[in-house]
Amino acid sequence: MLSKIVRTVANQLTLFIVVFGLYVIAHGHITPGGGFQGGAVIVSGVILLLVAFGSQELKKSLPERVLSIVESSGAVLFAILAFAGIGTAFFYNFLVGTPIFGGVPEPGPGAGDIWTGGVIPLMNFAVGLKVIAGLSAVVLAIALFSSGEEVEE
Amino acid sequence: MTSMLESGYVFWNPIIWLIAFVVVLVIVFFFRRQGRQDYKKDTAQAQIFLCGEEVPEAEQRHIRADNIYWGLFETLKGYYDQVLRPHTGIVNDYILWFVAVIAISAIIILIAG
Amino acid sequence: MEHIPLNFPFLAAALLVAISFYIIIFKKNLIKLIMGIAMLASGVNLFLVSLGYRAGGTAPIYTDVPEGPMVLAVPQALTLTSIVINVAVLALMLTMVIQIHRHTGSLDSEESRKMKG
Amino acid sequence: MDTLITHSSILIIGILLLAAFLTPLVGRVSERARNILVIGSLAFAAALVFALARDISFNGIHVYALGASSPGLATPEGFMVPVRIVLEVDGMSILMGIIWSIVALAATVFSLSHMSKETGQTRFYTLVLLMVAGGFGMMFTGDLFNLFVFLEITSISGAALIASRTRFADTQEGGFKYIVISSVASLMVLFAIGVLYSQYNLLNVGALAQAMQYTMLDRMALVILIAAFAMKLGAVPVHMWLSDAYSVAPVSVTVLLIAASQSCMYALMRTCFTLYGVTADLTAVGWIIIVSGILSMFIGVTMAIRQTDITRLIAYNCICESGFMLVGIGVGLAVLADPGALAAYGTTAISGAIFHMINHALFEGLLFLAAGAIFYRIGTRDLNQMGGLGHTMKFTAVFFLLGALASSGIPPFNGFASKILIYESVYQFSPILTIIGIFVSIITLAVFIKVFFSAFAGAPLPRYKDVKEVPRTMIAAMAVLAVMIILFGLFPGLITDWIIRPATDALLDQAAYINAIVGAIP
Repeated sequence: MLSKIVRTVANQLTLFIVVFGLYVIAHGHITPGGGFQGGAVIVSGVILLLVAFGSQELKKSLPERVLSIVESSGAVLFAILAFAGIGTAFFYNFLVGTPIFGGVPEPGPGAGDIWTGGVIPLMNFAVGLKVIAGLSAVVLAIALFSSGEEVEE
Repeated sequence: MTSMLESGYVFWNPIIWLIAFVVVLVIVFFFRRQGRQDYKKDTAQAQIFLCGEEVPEAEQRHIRADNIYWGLFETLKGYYDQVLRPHTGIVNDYILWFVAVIAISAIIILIAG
Repeated sequence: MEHIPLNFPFLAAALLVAISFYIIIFKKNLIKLIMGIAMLASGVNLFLVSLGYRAGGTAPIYTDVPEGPMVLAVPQALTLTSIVINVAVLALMLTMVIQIHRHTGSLDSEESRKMKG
Repeated sequence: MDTLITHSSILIIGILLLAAFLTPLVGRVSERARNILVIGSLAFAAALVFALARDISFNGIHVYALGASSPGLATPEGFMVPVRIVLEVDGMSILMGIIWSIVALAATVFSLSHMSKETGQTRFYTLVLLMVAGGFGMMFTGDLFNLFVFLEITSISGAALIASRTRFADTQEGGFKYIVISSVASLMVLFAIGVLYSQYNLLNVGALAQAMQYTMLDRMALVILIAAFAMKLGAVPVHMWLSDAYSVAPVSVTVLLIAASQSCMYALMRTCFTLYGVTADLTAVGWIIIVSGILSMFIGVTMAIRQTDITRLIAYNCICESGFMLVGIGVGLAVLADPGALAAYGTTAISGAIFHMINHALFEGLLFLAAGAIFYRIGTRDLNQMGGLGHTMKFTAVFFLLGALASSGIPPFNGFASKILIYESVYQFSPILTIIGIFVSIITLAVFIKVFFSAFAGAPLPRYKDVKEVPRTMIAAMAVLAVMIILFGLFPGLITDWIIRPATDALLDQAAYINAIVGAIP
């Protein structure tokens, strides 16, 4: 655990990092980025906390059980979204034309409309959930491992 | 026939083979029946005879895997010394072999193929 | 490929791949080996990205783009997928190295060869 | 039912992935429900594979475009080339799918008991399902990039499974070697894909095969692809990782790894026959593969006879058996450009190799499962510690003997049926290859005599007095494979007519593969 100044600053900065990560996830279908990138940005905030507070402290607020459940539900959500289009074809974008993310953007240069993309933004969120939980678990596990502690199965 | 396998020159039919096998088995069994009938279970006849010596325990009697084929390995010592040399168990060497395979087959295919 | 002004990206990718193969083959430290594999992945990724480059092209995003050519989007998608996969591979390798170090107390690949022959 | 068949190729992969993601959630609730989910999803996938196989035999190549407005629409109007992720399943792919589904089901049923003492079983089954899904993906995919993705999925989950028993030091070493080898091989595959993409702007196998010019860069890509897949399938001289990884993994995982190696063999065949095919003169490639196969046979068997670790011995035997397949494929490739020789013996060589692939998965699977049964009861893999186990583990001994006889090519088991096809056809190509093959088969028998003698035969050892037969699920898993070995051995003609011949024809018919993709405009 580092000094109080570092911990306070890390606490404040993490908020901004998480907001930026959520921005990258939410705009995944119209700007560079997406679920994985945004998730990785958020996990960098987790790593900041890990450095500032140490793995023992972080383990209490991010228990392995919760991470595992969130990760699985993100993956299941993604798979369900893919399966939902099976009436036409697997991964079929069935939301196009519906009120939810249903806008069809004009081809060619134009202002980005966030209300487009069909299932793609939703899938970005699912992937984001999975990446946040999965990468946090990986980072935490490696930190705990290298500090010499047994990680419970 | 469902079990016939033809390769163009010969044929292979396991059913015919099985019939032949059973016939041979019957003949073997017939010859075996010609042998002596006075074998009795649970007598000294069923015990191990080792030139009158005391028979060692099962633990000592057992031929271990190391001892099987030792003559073969003794004879082929030169061959095994050569074959064991690349099997170093170091992961770096495995990649070295991979690069070597790419290099050699690249030379062959780029020139010959 | 006349759109590409210079072959620099390809040269850089080739250099990265060559250096990483040197590292993977000759460095016996397992952590250095993993770094070599990470470099190999970067080299291959750089190669893929530079395949899709068009001179003067803009990013392949349909949002406020100026007129003109766009770089190819497919190689970028491939690269992203490859990066994601490599994150998983590297994480798995590191955990295994930690376990190897726990069991043998060494990071040398010559020490961790219980199995040979 | 028709809808199910239309979507079956993606459902096989999708259901397994969904089940893999659900397993951690269900595993928290109840172990029993988790096991039912795992076995149920694998059985469902297997049923779909057989339904799809039946459909392919009637209707030809099955094409599925993900996210298209109609599943068969690989090349939509206004596009010159196939877009989207395309799955293309022909006779060869579905044969590999059949192998995978049988092997995966047997391995998972076996691990129900075999892994029951281990911790972290939920993760184990998640990874098993991911690996099986990745394998199916490799076999069914129609484009090169997804081949890479699924190859990596299979490798990562396979490495994690090898290292899953973290309390042993050697499992970590084996897993690490496996992941290093597979990640380097996969990255080189990706590099080769990039080289191909740079020239044709295509990733689809069918479309690439149509556009293939066989330039210098194409040759370079071919070399890298062959070397990478050869490393992943464990051909000499890049085979050393195989014995390290196979010998330490839990045996049910080893069985899956064998099938994963088979799918790399499939990828090698797909690359040579479909992607490059008749455009290129593959005689040199064929000879390289033949030499590698001969080396695999010889070095594999001579190293096997030396081992005292039972799983390591069988792993070297795996290398030896894959040498037979490589020789068959190599002969087929070497005469690919010569229609007369191809008809006379080339086709037979390839079908012998393909038949040997399915047999190899069955009998090596059985051998490994029997070895795992021994490990389950006595807790060691060292042959020197074993002896007299046949008195108490009768079923295991019989199953091991069956696998050993099939592997050494003793009639009337399935190994003989496929080996005679290879011998016969290769003899007409070059007699010396057949002589080496028969010689290697004989030494294989000697290898297994060594194992059988030191492990099962002999007087019962006092320290193994209390050893019992393994639980019923493990026997059931071995029995499934054993019954298939006997059936395949007794009715080889039926098997070749039903699945081997269509697979060979599909592999050699490059035009049909291309047409199914490029000409698929409804």
